[in-house]
Amino acid sequence: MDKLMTLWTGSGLYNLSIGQAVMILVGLVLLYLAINKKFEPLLLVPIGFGGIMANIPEAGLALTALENALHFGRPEVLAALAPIMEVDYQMGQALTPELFKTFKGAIVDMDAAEYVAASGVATDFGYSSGILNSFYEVAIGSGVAPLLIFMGVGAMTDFGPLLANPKTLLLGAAAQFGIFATVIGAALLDGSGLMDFTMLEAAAIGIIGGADGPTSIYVASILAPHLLGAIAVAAYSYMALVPLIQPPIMRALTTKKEREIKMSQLRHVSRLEKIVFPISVLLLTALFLPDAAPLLGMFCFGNLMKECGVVERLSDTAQNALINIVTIVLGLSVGAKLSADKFLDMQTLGILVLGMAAFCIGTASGVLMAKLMNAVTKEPINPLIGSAGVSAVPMAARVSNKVGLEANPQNFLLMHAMGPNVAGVIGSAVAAGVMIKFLS
Amino acid sequence: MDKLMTLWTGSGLYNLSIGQAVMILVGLVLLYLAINKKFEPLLLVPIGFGGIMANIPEAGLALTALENALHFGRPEVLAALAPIMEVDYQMGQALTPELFKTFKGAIVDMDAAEYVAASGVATDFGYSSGILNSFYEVAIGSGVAPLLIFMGVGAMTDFGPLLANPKTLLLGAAAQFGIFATVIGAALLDGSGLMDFTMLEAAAIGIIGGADGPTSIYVASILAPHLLGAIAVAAYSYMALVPLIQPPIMRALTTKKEREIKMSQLRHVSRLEKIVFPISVLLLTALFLPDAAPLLGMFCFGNLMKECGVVERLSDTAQNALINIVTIVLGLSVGAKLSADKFLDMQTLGILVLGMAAFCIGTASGVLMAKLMNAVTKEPINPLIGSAGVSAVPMAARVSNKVGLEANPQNFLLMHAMGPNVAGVIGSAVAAGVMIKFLS
Amino acid sequence: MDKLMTLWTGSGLYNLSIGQAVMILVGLVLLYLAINKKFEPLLLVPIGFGGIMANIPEAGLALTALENALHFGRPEVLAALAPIMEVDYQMGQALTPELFKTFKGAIVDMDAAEYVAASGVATDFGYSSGILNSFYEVAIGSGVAPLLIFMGVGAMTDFGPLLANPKTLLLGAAAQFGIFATVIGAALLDGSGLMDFTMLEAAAIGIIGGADGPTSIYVASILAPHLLGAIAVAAYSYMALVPLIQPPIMRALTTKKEREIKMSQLRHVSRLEKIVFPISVLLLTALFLPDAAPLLGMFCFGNLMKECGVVERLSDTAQNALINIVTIVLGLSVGAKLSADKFLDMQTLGILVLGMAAFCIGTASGVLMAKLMNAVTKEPINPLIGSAGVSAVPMAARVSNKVGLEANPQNFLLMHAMGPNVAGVIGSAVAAGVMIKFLS
Amino acid sequence: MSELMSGALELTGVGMGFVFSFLIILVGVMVAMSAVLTRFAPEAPPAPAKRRQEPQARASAPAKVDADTAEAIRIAVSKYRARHK
Amino acid sequence: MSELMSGALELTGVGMGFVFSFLIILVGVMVAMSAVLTRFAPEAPPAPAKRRQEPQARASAPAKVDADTAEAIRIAVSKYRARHK
Amino acid sequence: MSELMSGALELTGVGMGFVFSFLIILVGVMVAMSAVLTRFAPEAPPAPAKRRQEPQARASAPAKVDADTAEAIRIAVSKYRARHK
Ligand code: NA
Ligand code: NA
Ligand code: NA
Repeated sequence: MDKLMTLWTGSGLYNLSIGQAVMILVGLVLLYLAINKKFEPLLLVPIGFGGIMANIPEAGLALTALENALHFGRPEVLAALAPIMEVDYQMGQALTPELFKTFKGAIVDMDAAEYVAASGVATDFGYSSGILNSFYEVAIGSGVAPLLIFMGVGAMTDFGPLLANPKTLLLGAAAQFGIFATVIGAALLDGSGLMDFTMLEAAAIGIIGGADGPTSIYVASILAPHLLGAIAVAAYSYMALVPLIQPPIMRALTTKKEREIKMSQLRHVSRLEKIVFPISVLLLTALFLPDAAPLLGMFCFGNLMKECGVVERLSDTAQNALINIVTIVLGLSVGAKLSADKFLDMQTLGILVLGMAAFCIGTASGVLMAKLMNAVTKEPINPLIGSAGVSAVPMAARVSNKVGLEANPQNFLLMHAMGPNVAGVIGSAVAAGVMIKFLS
Repeated sequence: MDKLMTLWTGSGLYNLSIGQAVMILVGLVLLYLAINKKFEPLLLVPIGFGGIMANIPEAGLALTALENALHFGRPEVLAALAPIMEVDYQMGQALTPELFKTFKGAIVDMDAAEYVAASGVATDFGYSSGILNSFYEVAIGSGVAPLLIFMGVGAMTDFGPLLANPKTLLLGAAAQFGIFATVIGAALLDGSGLMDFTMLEAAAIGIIGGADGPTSIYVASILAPHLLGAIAVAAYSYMALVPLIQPPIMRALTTKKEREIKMSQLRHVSRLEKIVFPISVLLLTALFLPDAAPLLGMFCFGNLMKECGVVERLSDTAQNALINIVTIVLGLSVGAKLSADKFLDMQTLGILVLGMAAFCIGTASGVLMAKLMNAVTKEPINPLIGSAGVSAVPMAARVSNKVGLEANPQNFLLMHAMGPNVAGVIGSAVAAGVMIKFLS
Repeated sequence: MDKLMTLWTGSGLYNLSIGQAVMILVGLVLLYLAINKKFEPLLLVPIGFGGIMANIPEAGLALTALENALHFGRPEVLAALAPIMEVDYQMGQALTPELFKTFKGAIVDMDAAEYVAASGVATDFGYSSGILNSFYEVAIGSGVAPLLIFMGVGAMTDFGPLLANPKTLLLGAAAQFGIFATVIGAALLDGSGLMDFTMLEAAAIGIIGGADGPTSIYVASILAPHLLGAIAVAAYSYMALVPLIQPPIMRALTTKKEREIKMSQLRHVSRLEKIVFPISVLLLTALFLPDAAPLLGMFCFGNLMKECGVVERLSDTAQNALINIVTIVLGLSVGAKLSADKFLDMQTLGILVLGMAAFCIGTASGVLMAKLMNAVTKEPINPLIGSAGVSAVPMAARVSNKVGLEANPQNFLLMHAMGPNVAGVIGSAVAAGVMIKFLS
Repeated sequence: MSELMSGALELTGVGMGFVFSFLIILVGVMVAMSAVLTRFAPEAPPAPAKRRQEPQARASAPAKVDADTAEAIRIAVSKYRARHK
Repeated sequence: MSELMSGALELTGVGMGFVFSFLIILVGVMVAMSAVLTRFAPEAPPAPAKRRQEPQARASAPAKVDADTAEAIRIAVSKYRARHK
Repeated sequence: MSELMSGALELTGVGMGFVFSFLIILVGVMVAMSAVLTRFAPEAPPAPAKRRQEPQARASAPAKVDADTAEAIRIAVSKYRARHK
């Protein structure tokens, strides 16, 4: 009878909080979008599933050993932790919700040595960190996973179209205005009193506008790890929505005549140029923005492996086994940040609104920049390829192509849009470097 | 001359203990069984080889830095460790075997902080942990490896036959009686005074009857890590012996007429059902048994990746590169637990006997449950598929098929047996969750 | 304006030291050799790229959290570190270059506990370790990466030719004289006063003569981690230069008649012999040289997986996904050791000279040993296959074949040279074990 | 009865009870789910079902081709062999 | 104006400025690089270029075969079907 | 003689001695092993040997098919080309 009672009081049904129930629903919605609507399934399937796992009551899969110890809150454990965490508690004192709040608040106030000591006490009492938390520490806490994915993306990227028409880099630059406009938007929202954002949070949200998953996750993990779940979900969801978000903006900002502009065929790019390009980007990064070196360095390394032609087996592995393994672990890790107390917050709403704004502004900036360049330079640019500057590779380039075909069924813009498309990846990484430089 | 002497006194031949020699033989036998008799070679080749490596004298491949420091037992090292480990020793004191025993016993008595400090001292004196120990910590100590393998197994499992005939789940439930009967058996053995078992050890041994390698290793690593080597070896060996163990029991408990029962063809199962199934299992786990969430969660995640059809590249990697890498590391890690002082013990004998009993009882329970269901329900069930409920996928299902064909050469039971077969995997994971809930 | 200033003073251009500029050039040269000259590109592409990344000013990609904290040298951070690191510094004191030198020197003097505490302080102040440093710790600091690569190499190695003609093992033994002669050479250089070497450094340099990348890296990481970058670069560069280095020596030491010697066809080797061989080597290692157990154990494990024929999927993964992933991480990790202050040193020059000498002496020893064996035994050996004993698999065997064909266009030595070639791998691992035994 | 034995018996009772309860609930859920899905999201009859799977069938496409290919090859090979025997 | 807003504006100014500067420099480097490479390391005309790539074309070779194979198979299959309809 | 030099010489002596001893023992073991295996576990003559390997030849099976396939395809392709030239 005793054991039956334990089973019941330890069951999920008995302990399920409303927040957890809502987050499990959110996880199911993400799975639905990923599987049925094909919203970036490679990331959203693991994220959605991880989100459900993270919200299983009592399982503590997304918690550290210390958090698990506090969650169960046995008096002797709390008494052992109190002096280390500098919380005023003695054995026998009432276990009020305020007390638990104080303990949980004390986690972030500890320095590294105290944290190690407190975790040791939790371990001594038999608590261990959940599997999703372990994944998070290894994959995102160390910063390794987004960089390895970026390396794999580099190994899949062809810079040929960009090298054939270098000035499309400027379109990739302009589209980054979405990022910074969002930071201003966050400041406005904060000023309005609707919700609070710090500068760090505003910057981490802005990077959603970069439309690059790994860059968003990398920046969020450094500047605002508590928002990582919402930021990653927003970033990947909006990337999947690019075909819905962009076309109206593109049509609104261009005339039919502009959309019909035919661009001259791209010149052939030699293998040597493709090899030298990633090295050039790395050297420029080294000279001008060391803070972007982890992101751009790994990206260029992947691309060099692809282009140099002498390490196919490494390039293949970077594009397949390695990136797949890291994606599985990264997705589950992001899911670990979808716990109710971190996600069900007014801030998440703000993130969703601002992220959408970032995408729209970035798209518009890219298109307007193309029109500006048309006014200045001779060789005509179809402004529809400007929207591809937000990256979201290769979806945004395909959107440019599709809207172009609507205006002129003979006008194939895909290859021309790939230039600003990959330029957007570099542009976002540079913007990320600037933010990390000033804010971290 | 000096150096030659060092070479000789440091050689394996000079230091080989009888226990190590025996364990090396055990490793060779495992390799023989794996390679020549095809006993679950994917696990037993690495386990056997790891077992030999773990018993190389003086190499300390399976020891931690601290254990290595104690093994070599230099007086200055012992003197530095004594205060931390609370052992009464001073420089110059005689290095008796009792002293070393005291030191080794003190390892488990330390709390986390003391353990870190003692390990630091060992590192300061130049000792490091062996490669197999490093593998063990990363793969099993963290709990990650069995879960990743379970994810891969999930990605290889087809729940179609189970979905087509849900009531065969009950066969998978009944077969778990082998697990709990073994716990009772361990209690009996303990009561007989032949060998000692704690409740934790009894439970960890019982799970062998689940006939699922990753589940056994996961449970053993939590409840009784010191028995992990013997438990894993028993689990995989008996799984390989299923074609020998099960048929006599199956024949003894059934009449020829029962064995000839033809089952109606399985209905078609839609893709959507297969997608919803792993999510349903996850949600039920969340509601009723959070302690089974790591095992069942990762298993269902693997299966969802397989069935959802939108993340083939992740599913492929989970079934190939990832599970293979983890299997190599896990196998060597298990081998690390095959050291003489942990394996050559009466308990191991008990584990082998009880593990075998668990398999037999599980087989019998499954068959008898099928007969009971036949007595109660209309649609006839061939009791031979009940034995497949122990899991040991897909070996046990093939055994059902083979014994069925003996009775009636037209009676193909394979697909019908796959239902209870995969049900057994879920059943064992649930049983594992119950045990972890009450005992850890 | 303030922020612009920060950008400029934080840029690479502003901070670039001459040493870093030189090392970036070295990295570019390595990439050129790897890509254009096909110098062991699988390793030298990652090493070269990692070398450039490691020398990006201010990015600190190859530094630990503590080193990064010291590099930026904020007074409050130094003040917090001073008592732990036992450096005499108080807030407000002038930040002289000597002070920084004292701090950096104090890193190696700390014991494990102090190091953890100091790293914790660095973390508290927001510093983290660079990505290349993380890779280094995981891959090389733990010793895991070279061992996993060695396992993969084992899974790619065919011992058939060696088993068919066991006495060619002696050629692989003789060629190891290059290793030890180099140690003597280092002692001579040290005695000459041109540069300083310790015994540990001399041994780590000597192992370059073993012509096995993973062995060199493994030994260097244990005996002289500060020289690892130069040693790895020298080892792989010279392995790539084998076709240039060896032929003149081979021709000088042999007569035309000797080079024309035809060897009898190799006998067929049974599958069982190939299975028993790696187990035999493991057992001999266990009995006679436990210190070589990590290297030879993992090597033999890989080979057993290949030959046993029952674990193809593990063997495939060991030869592909796993070894490729580890190679990427290992290469970047080695690059992390190509920082200016460690590489731009007279010692590096010594390493390059001695490494070259090691190759030459090893080649000569192998050839001379073959001539000696011809004088003693009946069955004739073409002395050209002796040079293959340095390993550098399979390049050195191909060189033997090519030089042989020059002398006699009908004389195919490739398979005969594969015997000493793989024997050289075992020989170097044994030599490595002896060095680790006496020096670590 | 020893403490271990009573613990073992209790664990067996609770454990088997829970395993059966859990799996019986799962049977119920599966039956209900299948009923609901068959009713509200019936799978199209075989032919259209095939069509529905096509968009994402890239991975399995080769398998399909393989079936045809295999036949074609079997024929080609047998012809070739017949001619070269 | 709040501190956050002024910070945001400053970040926007510096950030966009830097992004544009960096990418404009990169444009320059790319143009210069292409000019230099075209001048000093011109790629051989198409045909030899193909030949140069062949040594490492192993990976893409199957794809090429596939094109032929596909045609061969398409024909074989259609014949087979025609005969067995 | 410096300490380093004497250490180096000693290491060389012990090291080369050990390397040779180890590999000579290994030669002995290999010869003995081959003799034992040839005597007590002789490999069946080529043909049966092939048969013995078959059970686990799944991995290499495709390669075999490929040989046949290749021929079939080569013929099909050449026919196709001949017809379409
Ligand atoms: Na972007
Ligand atoms: Na089971
Ligand atoms: Na060698």
